[in-house]
Amino acid sequence: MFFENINWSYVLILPVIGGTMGGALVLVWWERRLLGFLQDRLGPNRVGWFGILQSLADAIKLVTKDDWVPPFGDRILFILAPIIVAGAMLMAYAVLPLGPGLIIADSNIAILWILAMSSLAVYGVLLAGLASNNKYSLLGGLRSAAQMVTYEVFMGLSLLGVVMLTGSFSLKDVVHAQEDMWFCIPQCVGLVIFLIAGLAESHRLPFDLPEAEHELTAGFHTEYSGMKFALIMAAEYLSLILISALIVVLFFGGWLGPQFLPSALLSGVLWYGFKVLIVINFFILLRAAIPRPRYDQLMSLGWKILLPLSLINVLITGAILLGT
Amino acid sequence: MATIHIDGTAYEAKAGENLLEAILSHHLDLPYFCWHPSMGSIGACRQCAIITYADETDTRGRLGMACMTSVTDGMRISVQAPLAKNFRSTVIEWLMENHPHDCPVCEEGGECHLQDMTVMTGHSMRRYRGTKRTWQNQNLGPFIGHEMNRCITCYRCVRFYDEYAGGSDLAAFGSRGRMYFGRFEDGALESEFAGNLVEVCPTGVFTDKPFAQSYSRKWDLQSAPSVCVGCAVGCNVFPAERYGELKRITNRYHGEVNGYFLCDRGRFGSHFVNHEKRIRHAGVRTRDGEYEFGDMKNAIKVASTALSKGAIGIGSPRASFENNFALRELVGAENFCAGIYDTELEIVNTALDVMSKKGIVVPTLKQVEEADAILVLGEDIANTSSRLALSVRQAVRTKSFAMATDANIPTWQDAGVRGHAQSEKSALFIATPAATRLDGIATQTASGSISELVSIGSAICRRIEKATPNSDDFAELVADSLRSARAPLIVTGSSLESVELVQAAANICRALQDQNQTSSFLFVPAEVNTIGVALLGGRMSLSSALQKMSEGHSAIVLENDLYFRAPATSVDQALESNNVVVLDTLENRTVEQASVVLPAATYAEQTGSFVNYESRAQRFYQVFQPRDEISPAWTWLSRLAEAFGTESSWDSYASVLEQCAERTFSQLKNIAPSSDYRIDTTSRIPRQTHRYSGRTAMNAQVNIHEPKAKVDPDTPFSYSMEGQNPGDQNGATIPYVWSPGWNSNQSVFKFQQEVAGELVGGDPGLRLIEPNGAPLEYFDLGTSEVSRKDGVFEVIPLHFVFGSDEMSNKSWPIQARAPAPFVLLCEQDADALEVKAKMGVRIDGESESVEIRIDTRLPSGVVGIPRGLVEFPPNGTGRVQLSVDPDFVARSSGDAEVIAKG
Amino acid sequence: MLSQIKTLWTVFVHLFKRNETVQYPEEMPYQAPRYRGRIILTRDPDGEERCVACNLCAVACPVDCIALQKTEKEEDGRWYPEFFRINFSRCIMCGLCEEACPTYAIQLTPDFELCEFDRNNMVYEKEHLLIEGTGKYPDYSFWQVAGKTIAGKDKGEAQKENSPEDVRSLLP
Amino acid sequence: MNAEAATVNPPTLDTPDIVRELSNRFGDDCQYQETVDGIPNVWINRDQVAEVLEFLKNDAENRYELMFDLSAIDERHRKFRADQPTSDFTVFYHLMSLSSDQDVRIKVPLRDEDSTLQSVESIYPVANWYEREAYDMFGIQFEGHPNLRRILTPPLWEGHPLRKEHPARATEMDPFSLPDEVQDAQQEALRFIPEEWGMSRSTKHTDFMFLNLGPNHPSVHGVFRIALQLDGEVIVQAVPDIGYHHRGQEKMAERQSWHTYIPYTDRIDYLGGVMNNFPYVLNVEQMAGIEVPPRAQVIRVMVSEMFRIASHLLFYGTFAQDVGQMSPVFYMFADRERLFSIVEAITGGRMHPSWFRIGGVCDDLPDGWYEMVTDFCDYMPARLDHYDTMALQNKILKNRTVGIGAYNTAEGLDWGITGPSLRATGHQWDLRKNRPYSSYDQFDFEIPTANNGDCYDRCVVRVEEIRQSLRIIRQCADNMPTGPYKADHPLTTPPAKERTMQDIETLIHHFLNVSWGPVIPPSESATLVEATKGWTSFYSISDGGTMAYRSRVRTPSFPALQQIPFISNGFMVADLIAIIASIDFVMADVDR
Repeated sequence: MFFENINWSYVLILPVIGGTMGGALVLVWWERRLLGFLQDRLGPNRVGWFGILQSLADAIKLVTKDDWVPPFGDRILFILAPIIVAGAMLMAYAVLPLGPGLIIADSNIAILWILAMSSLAVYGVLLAGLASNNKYSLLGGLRSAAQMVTYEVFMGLSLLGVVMLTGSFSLKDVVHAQEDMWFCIPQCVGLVIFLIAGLAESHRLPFDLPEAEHELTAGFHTEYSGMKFALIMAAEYLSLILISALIVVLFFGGWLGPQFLPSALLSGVLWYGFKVLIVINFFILLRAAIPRPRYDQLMSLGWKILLPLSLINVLITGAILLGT
Repeated sequence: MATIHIDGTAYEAKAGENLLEAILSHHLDLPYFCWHPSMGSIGACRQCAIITYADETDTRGRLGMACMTSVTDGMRISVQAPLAKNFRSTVIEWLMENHPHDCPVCEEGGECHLQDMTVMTGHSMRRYRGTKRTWQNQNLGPFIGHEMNRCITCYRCVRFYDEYAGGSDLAAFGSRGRMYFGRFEDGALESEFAGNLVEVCPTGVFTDKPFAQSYSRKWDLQSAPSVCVGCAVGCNVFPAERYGELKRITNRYHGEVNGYFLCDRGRFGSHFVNHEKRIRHAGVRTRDGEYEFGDMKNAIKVASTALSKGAIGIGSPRASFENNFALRELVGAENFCAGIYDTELEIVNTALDVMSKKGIVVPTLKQVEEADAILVLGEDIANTSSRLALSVRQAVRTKSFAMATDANIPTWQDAGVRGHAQSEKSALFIATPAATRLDGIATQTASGSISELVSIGSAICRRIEKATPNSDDFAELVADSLRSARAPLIVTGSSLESVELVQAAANICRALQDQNQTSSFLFVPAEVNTIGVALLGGRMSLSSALQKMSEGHSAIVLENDLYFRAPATSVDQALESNNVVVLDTLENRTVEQASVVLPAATYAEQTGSFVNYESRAQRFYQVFQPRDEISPAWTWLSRLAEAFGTESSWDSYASVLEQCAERTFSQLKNIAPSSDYRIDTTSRIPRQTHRYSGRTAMNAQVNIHEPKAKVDPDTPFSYSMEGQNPGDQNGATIPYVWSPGWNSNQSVFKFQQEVAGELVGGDPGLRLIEPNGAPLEYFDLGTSEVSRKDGVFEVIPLHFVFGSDEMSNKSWPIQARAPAPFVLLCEQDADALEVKAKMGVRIDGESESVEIRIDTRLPSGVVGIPRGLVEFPPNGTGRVQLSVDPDFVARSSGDAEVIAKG
Repeated sequence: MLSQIKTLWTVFVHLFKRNETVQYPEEMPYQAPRYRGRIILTRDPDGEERCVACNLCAVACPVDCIALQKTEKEEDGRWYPEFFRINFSRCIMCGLCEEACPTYAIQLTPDFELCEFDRNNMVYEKEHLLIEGTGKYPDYSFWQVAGKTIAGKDKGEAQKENSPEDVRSLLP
Repeated sequence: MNAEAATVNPPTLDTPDIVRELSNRFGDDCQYQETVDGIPNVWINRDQVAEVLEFLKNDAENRYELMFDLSAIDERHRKFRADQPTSDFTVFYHLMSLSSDQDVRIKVPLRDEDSTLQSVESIYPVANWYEREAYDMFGIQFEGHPNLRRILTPPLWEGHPLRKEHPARATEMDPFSLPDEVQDAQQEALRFIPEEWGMSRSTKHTDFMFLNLGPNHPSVHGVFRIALQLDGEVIVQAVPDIGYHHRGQEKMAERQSWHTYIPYTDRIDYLGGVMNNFPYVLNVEQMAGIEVPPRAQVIRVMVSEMFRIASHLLFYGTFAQDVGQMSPVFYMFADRERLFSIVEAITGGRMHPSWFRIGGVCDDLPDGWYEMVTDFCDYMPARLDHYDTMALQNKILKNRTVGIGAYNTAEGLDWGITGPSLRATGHQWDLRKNRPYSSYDQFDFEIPTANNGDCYDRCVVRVEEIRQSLRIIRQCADNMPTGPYKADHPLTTPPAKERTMQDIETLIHHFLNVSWGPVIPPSESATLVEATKGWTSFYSISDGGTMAYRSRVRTPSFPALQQIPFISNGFMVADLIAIIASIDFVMADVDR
């Protein structure tokens, strides 16, 4: 009885958690190495083969560090915040397809779920900023909230085109809908907007205003250290993977190979992974190259350009859909 | 007064004064070599070239030597004119032709007048590419190193050594480009002023040999103003330290006392500070006679029990005034003994009495040099206070200066003055038992046993009162000279241990007073603080103190080897009791028998005052902080007082001084500025030069962290490079002489008001007694008949500059120059004993035989026995028997000939 | 937008450039001969110590990190440092000591590996400083230029010296 | 000294115009003193300070727009000053008229017991901090100063460091320790109390936030603190706080010989390397009267320009980094490393070469220098173009920096801004052109300027300077004169080594100059150079000794930081970061 009711997809929970966390670790290393190569240096290359264990070593260090909570902060929220951040990010993975059929919960509102979860993560960030009771953290938290409000809006809007083309919020459907043509072509505007919004959402360098090292030292996580800091870091990289995966799924045909190649050439999972990796690398390149706009510039970019653009995109997509 | 214009600026100067001196007196820079403030000008080195202009319109001028020019009113000269500068630079270029490439391995480097002058003239490019003339060096004995190649032929060495100090074994040989300054053959320089060659030589030909052994550059030395402990003259010195070791002594200029020169006992006699036999820890003698070191508290406790038994305090003429005072306070004046033997104390007290009488002039050394008739009665000053003898040597030139002035020769014109005077000298009469090294310049000498000398004194006294016409008797000649002199001077001392001698000298002064003549009285005490300790007034004599000790009284002995003072037998008895606390610096026979030994600081390691022969109290300052448990005697006495529970304890030198000045002589507080004295109200005075090196490495092997420099609460000095030594501060607080561009001791002129004059901040020291008491009365001197017996000799105590002083005897360079033990006999007595010089003789009661030396002037029936070399007094009776030792083998000695050399 | 793409491209091309990293310590960076690192004491061409304990390095040292004491060995006439101590924890590698040295004894070498966990180990004594060779100046020998007599070189035997004058030929 | 003739010079016909102008207007109280640097020194009464400076700035025939320097001298131990009025302390004002290329040094004598004079902060805004510094270092009171408090030393410091009685060495004091109560007291003293700075905590509608930026913050380039009064992220008021990097460079100059101070100068602007040696050795050479041989001059120019490039590259990289662009700084460090390998080959040092000497440079150029230098000159321009595309032309970077932190020439001069930061306002004045030293007049190069004086322009000017420096370096390499690298002058320290090792005369000069130190004749001199960040000057006073009696180090970064509130109020925190990045300062250069 019981077994029949089990959705076997739940078996994936542990591998997904493990895999994404592990992936985040490897990604930390890879980002540092790639940044190194881009900057005419080597990056971490001492621990393990090509330095691959560097992140592990860092993780061990962070985990074994003194668990310090600022005496002037809100203790409970301070501890809760990173858990929320990381938890929300992990939850988002529940609906993310990792390959054909490889999905924990093939929800028909997957896109909404992901948007919701990433908003929740921002809530965690906000809490972290507040709980630290540090002015830099506070500013970081505030920026984060404002940034979320701004970018969440057209992040959703930018996806509407895809949703309209697919006719479903299910990511599996989105992928299947791209068998003829990847959405990156019809939805190129949506792609760019989503890319920017995704960057802002995962606060990576050009849009890392909530932490903006040069302005707010480390923004919302200034006071964090040890394991809690590790959780925040992990969440950042989870979010990077998530956004990259979403971009692949939404705009680059997920696990689908290019139409002109025999689909047997590479398994879907590998195609998927390959494409995600390219997007991740692009993000890393962005981080290496692009300066950080000012907070209000980012806001006006969002409200004054991206929001109208995404609305226009939705309108045009809608118009075309209606027209056909 | 005259006005001279130097490079367009007007300055005041004295008409007729030497122009070079006038320029330097204004602290302007002008290079020179051969000129020396004490020796005048000879115009040999051509270094002090200047341009003199005829009048305001003269723009070319005439090149001349400043040192050979007299100041005239309104004269115009230029020091900076290119012609003069070029000339000076060219002179240096010539001098440098043969100068070796030695600075890094030369002891003079960094304080070399030649270096300074080379830089001052700006000659930095060598054009001469030929070869250098070289010389072989000589071994000049343990004091002086010789490196002849460095010579620049300024002649200062021979002018000082031969002409100024009366030496005979250093000469200039050769002519023109081939000049050699040295002895006829290798051997120690005989003069006891040879050490001054180190400072007189403008380059590194003559160097301080003991210093070279453990050499440090001048900029690395820590020093403070101090006073020589070699004798009672109280010469001002700079002891210098590095790495906790006393490295050397140099002269500290004092216009009235030592001027520019020291004797070799002073210069080389301080290495006892580094002696391996220094007492470094407090020790308590256990029952088995061994000492237990390391438990300072116990030592204090044991020592303080001596106080509970009403201890006697035995002071010391070689301890500072303050240390003696501290002891006196601790034991009470009635239990305090000055630490000098009864006879000597009586002599000193007599002399002090005379010095305080109305009309008596006690001359400074500078005043001695101005005397034109001198009688030395009974004291071999060349050996007991050599620096005084050097001044007496200058005094006999007084006449030549008078003659020169009459002949319109400037007194600074050295060759002219000497040439004009030929062998004319002022009157100097010496009446001593044996020959002295001043005999050569004496007008006449007289010999005799002690009582005979007293008689001579009485005779002179009578002749002054009533002249005997046309007699060429010694006494008559002396009386005549003294009576007619402008500034007569009577010198006597305590070394013959005869109070009558001092009284006889005083009588002569008295007689001169009757003739309305100045009566200058110079009494030579034995040790550095003899006058001080006598002024402190111990009520107990040393003999009664020893007597009481042998009866079981406890005692505290302050820096005093009693065996040096009193007959060994009585000291032995006194020390037998087991409660004698000894504070001293070096192990000696007294220390060996003490129940508690406490390590006292030497003069270089503490601050205090000494009182010299003229009763001038002078402050000496701690040069460096001693290591281990060594600390100034007053600190030990203070701890004893504290342990015993008396009220007199002191927490700083300033507090000792405060009390001392209050209870003894208030001038003591004024002889040097107090500890809050600051330069320009802000800065301390540094003991280290501003370029002191190695601060962060000197002690790094022990502690990598540099410690805080100790703050000195007792003095205005700092133990670091921090502070200012500008040269115009109080004269007692000059820790070293240096001025930009003048790295050698020649920089001293920047510290003087005028060349060879008073220090800018005043010559330091104040007299504790001023002659303003009752009129001097005649002493009544009975005549005593001398009975003579064959084989029994009257003992005459002799003194020798190297060997008769307790402390300098422990200094290794002095030991190297000290002669082997000997006795002095006249030829007649030697013949009677059938002995000759260098043969051996045994003094009865002594185990070792000693060498015989023959003296030309010694009267028959007396034997001269040198203190310090032979245990003295041999038996305390004043008479000894001598027996010939046929098996005697002469021992090698530092220098044999000096003592008897006339 | 275009400027951003240009920027991305200019950074991207660096992926294909040789990296600048030197894999120290496996790979040693090139050090110029003049590089001012660890201080050594060198020897004369004849193998004897060059340092004559003249103290010029110590006094030229702005941070006063050099201390030494002069001594002499037996009767060879040379000056030596009895001890020679450099407190490297204070040294700023300014090179003034090398420049001040009149014998080329003290030299700075291109060895920069001077790290210790304990500051006390940064104190180098003569035995740590003295090397066997002549360092950067293979030919110079101070004692052949200086006029002082040393074992094996009497007066008049240094460079540009005449043989000593005969004192006995002089007039008194 | 009783030199009667050496009295104060009354103004005569051949005295400079400004002296006559001042004495005509302010009467005979103005006394004239000559110094070897040719700058007229005018002594005035302390009551006249404001009046005289007001006149000089606004009404004099030549307007003295720039207060270049203000500090004091503790005269109490000084011996050679017969040509000056007596004083315990002297406050001096170094004013410059760039329009007429004239300098004047106004001096005010003060007595120890009453060392008070008027503040001129309202006339020259830049005087504000300089007066605080003079108060901090000497205890001189400036009446009317709005905020006369310590600036370089901690608030609870005892004594005034540059007074002669204050010890120079730490070993004169107790070993450092920080018991809790002392730490608490020190921290309490550092507390930012807005009211003390004339600020309010809130208005009717807003509560302000006070944010402490620094002293440890990634973008303040060292240890620098700005207390910010924020309305949201908008800066209402900024209060810079300096002194965390203060090492007492000027005090050290008074305890090192003229020669052994050189390594310390390296550490003033630690990015400038030999550029710091430059004004110092020029200073000493001017006092000593040393003529530096042409080869040494050109070597000095070449190595200095290398350091200008190195410093500008670091500025450029961190500028981009501070606005969030991560990579350029790495490429520029790599370029800088190439430069350093040349510097290493030539000088043996890297950031602290201590390579200039009194009278020349330490050593001749090494074998192969020409190839190294020209290779670099060939390599670098393409890289600069590359960076132009990567950074300077980037729209985001432009958005972040154009129009931010702008000031015009007059404002710049008011605040004592010099060098590239002033040229970014369109003011074409470069010491290398306008007052050429060390043969700069022999070189063909341009003075880049920009117009807006904002963050972006400050960067553009510096980038262009790199190109000009490359031009100069190539000219140096191609036209390197032959001849000695050190002067023959006896005060050259140390003299040429080859001669030292063979010739006794030279050895003697070597011996004394490296040990006791060269004796520099009594004199005063200020020398200015166009350093990497603006004008650096040393104003040294020799009292005829082997050490400086006083050595005033005037650096460009110090006034630049003072200007921060003026140019950043109303901007956002992120703009402040861009402004700080564009100022191009190092804290060592500020605090000294």
